[in-house]
Amino acid sequence: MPFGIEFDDIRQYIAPVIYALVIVAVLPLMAGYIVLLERKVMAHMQARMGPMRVGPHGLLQPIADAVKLLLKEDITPKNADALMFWLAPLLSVTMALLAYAALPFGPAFQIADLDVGLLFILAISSLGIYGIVLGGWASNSHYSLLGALRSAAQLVSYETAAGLALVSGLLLGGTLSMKGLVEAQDSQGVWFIFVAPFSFFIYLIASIAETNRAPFDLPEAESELVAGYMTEYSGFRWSLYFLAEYANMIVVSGIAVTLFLGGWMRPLSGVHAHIFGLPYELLDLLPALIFFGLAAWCTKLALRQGEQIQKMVMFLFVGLFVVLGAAMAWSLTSTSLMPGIHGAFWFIVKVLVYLYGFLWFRFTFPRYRFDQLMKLGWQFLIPLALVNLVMIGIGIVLAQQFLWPLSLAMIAANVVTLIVAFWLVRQGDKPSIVVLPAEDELPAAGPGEIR
Amino acid sequence: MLPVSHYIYLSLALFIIGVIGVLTRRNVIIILMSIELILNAVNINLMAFSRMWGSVDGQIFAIFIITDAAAEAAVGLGIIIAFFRNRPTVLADEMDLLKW
Amino acid sequence: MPGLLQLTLRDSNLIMPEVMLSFFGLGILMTDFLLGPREKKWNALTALLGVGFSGVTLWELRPLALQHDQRFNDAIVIDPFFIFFGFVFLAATAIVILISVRYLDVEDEHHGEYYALMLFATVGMMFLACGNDLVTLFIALETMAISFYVLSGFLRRDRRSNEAAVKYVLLGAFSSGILAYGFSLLYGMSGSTNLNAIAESLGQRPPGDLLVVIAILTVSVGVLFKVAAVPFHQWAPDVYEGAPTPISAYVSVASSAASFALLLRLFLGAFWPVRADWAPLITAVAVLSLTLGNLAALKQNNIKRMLAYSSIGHVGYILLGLVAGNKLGLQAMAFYIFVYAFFQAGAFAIVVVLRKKGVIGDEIEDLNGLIFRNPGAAVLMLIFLLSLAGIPPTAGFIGKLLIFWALVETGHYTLAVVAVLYILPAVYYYFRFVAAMFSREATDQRPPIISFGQWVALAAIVLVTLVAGIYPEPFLRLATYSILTPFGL
Amino acid sequence: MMLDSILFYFFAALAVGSAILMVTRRNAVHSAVFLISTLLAIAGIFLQLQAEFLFVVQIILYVGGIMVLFVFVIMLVNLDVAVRQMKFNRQSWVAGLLALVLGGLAVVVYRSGGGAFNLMGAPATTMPPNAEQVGTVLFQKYFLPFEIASILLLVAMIGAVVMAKRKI
Repeated sequence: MPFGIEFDDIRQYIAPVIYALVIVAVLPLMAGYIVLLERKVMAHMQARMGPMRVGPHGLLQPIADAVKLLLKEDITPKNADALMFWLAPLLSVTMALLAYAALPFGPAFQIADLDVGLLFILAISSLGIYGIVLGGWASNSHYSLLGALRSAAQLVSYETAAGLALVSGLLLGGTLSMKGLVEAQDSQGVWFIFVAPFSFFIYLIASIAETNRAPFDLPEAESELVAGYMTEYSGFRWSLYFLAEYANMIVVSGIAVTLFLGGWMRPLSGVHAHIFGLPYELLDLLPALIFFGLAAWCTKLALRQGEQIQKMVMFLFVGLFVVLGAAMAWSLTSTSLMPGIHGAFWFIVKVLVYLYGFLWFRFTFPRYRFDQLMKLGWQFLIPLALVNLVMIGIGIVLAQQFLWPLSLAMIAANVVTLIVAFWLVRQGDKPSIVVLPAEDELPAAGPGEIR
Repeated sequence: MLPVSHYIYLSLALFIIGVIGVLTRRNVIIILMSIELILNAVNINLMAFSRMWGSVDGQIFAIFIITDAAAEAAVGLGIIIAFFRNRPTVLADEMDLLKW
Repeated sequence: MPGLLQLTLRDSNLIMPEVMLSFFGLGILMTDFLLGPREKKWNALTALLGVGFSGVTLWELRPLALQHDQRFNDAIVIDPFFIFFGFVFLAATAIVILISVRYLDVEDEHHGEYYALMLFATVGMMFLACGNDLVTLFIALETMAISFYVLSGFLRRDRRSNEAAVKYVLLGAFSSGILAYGFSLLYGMSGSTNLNAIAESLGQRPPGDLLVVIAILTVSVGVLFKVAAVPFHQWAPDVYEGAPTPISAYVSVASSAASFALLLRLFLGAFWPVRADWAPLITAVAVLSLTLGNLAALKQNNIKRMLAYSSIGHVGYILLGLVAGNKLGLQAMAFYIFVYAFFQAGAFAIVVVLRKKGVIGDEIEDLNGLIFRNPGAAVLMLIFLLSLAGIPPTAGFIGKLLIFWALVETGHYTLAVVAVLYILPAVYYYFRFVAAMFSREATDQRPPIISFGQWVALAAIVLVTLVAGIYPEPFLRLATYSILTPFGL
Repeated sequence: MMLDSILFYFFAALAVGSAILMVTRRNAVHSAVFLISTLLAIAGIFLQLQAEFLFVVQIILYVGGIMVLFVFVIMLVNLDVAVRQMKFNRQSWVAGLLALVLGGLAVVVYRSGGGAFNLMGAPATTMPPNAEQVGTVLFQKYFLPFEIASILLLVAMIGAVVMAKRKI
């Protein structure tokens, strides 16, 4: 039957399409609000207020920014390679979005549960580099190209460390499917961060580097390279890069959450507390309470707004939170819907926590120098990841073949890794020598003069 | 599944394009890329045969070929960089210190 | 299927020679940075030790070899063929290590990586000789080839070396690609990567099956590229000339011996049932190699380049043994490959000796008056050139003689006559160099110095060259044992 | 079934088209981009052949690894000069013609096969999910080549460092 459609097909084909549409629709909004969050966090860390004008506490700032970006003039430099200049941001954002295909937001909310899900995400996100490299090259500018080369080197280096860290998670889970990994953590009753803390740690650092975030934002270091590979971009294409960057942040957070932080599982999922004779677990009430609390807060803010339109928008938010809270509360009564909706909630909360870590790092650490970055990657993270991987392998063999308790085996394994980590840090303490590239090693600028 | 012959023709086409690339281009980096194309043609063959025989042997052979391609690319590009340092050209027929 | 651990423990002694080489290779890499710039020659000692241990473990494998032991799921086969070629590779490696030490000192490029890469290349060659599986063969071939790409470009500041490496890597990778294409077709026809299974399924195909022809054609192109047979020889002269001289020796001796091991494994093992399909191809290639190699060598003034072209001619002779295809022919092939490894290395060793500060030592003028400057070197060079030209009482003569006999025995009279005739140009171009050594005034009075290591290597080489030339009997028996028994011919 | 062939023809056309463009582009970066497109199309073919693991390996290793290296080196190596020069060498048409003739010959051979080829035979209908199977076979049957490959990669690593580093 070539084109005959049956009910199962609808579940099979239509649901993923709807998920995909939802993701594509929501993602820019989410990116915008993460930016707002970033600015707010930065402001508060620096003891100032951040965006306050557009909407209460700047809540509508992202929308204003988006409008501004879309209305900006889109400039293509004269000597740029037109095709690549056009293709690069597109590539970036496409690859960032593609990776969502295998990300499990909840037990039921996943576009495709691929057999090789994790590898697929890794593969797709490794393609994102072309957006940066080609964009930097096509701009035909020294700053852009330097940013692109840095980025290529950085991404390739840190991909290795990240991959090695993820492999230890795979060893523990015994599957490549993203869904299977969460289920493995469910059945083993422990998040893998507690079993393999070093893997999580390594992945955390490597994922920051892979998304070109501070303190590893050398490809776009504004004080050195203007804006790196994005120097020549403006308007809509620039916003595509921007979107890709934030989409990628969410992807790496999603991977980390799935692999190390129990995915969609509720924290303390082993604790079953029922008080007041309620048929629901106490901790499952939490999401609904959070949303109702947010709604109350927004109401308070809304009443204080002077402008009529701002008031309306704030009430919109109140309505949104009430609806979400009601959904959370209502889903408690349905055993079939509860895991899905609550799973998605917890997943997103965990992603936000991870992202908060990103923001925190950005405003806490100074930017690395390029050779320091490479040294950290090659001489600290990769050796540590290798040792960690071997130790976790040994731990698993001890647990499975020699029937040690898993906790004991893993503690032993991690202690060894810790010792190695200290040793590596001591090795790295020696002063480093900066070798500047010789004159003739500086790369040529982009596609050249002639077109 | 489609007949294996489809895949063999596809692979042959890529193989021939790769060979033409190796034989006609002057830029050594593009020659190396054409060689990658040849290896990919081989991989398509292996994958189709693997499917045909219902065993994964061919896929494993393909993994080894990809490994080899990686090694060759790394060494080949390293050698090209070493060459480029001493003499800034990447054109095959300007490498004339030794007669071809 | 047994578990991984049991598999490894049970079979690991079979790959001991290779394990030893890898182990010492890694050891060199790890100890290299402890050594100061003046102490780098100790790396050579480590490498020699590795070769020695590998040789001992290889010798230990003899009892297993008679049982045709196939392990690692038939990925390798331990047979006399492997033992024979293993020793050829080890001998070549040892000789090249011995002649390299002083050369690298002169070039000021003494690094541990050089020796480590040589050992890893030898690992590749060893697996090439014992591989019984397309995957093993391919990956082993590439291990060897990639080591050679790097080694031939090892003098990074020398533009000729750079150029040689670029050409080698491009053509080598190209040929590997073609070879892999052939391998994929073989897999497609038999559904297995094992050579025995391939031989079986090739035998079941109708004679003259075009698919078999294509597979064999592509595989042959790949392999003939590696042995530098015409018309796939273009890389050889350039690489031989540009590479560091010890590496030229290594490529021309060990790499071509290993490629011949691969060729024999494939043609005597997998392709033997469809002999009729490839015999004309090999004949044509052999005759072309003889012709082009010997004629192009006539006007070369560079010794390394001359040796490259003449080695193409020698490849032609060796292939003629396969053309004859009878017992004597194969025996002659094995004998030729064995002794050729020695005297070809010897000729290169003398070129290495001529290298000193400011003189590469590979032009014909550099040989001028060698007899007055260093009589020992001159006499040794004379012996090697005689052997290369095929003049008694040297090993080269016996090798050529056996080939002619085999051709006559199988009724290839024309080929035999052609092969004999090509000795004439060979004698001419080799004697141009002999004449330079013995009858010309020395242009450069400084006598070349032969280091102790080089003396050891030269002594071993000249011993084999002369003994095999005067009393070839044991070598012939070795050849029978190693080539004929494994393939049941 | 129909979807299957649509996918195949789409990817095949993409692969061949990009391959041709790759060989004919003057600019090496463009060539690289078209090669990447070919590689992705080939990955698609792998997926269509139900070799999920190889699909992912192809993307991670080839596109995400090897080609990044190529692009990196192309950018490092000054190509301004090359862009202005002839892109094909002088005897190119001879070589190209030769290759085409050989290719045509091969097509004829493949076509004329008929009974002689059992390659046209009906293939297995489905492959089992294959990441685990590939792993098992790789570490059992092809354990030795796997080990040799580690030496190969070590050699490549040493080689790349020796060649590309200014001072060792």
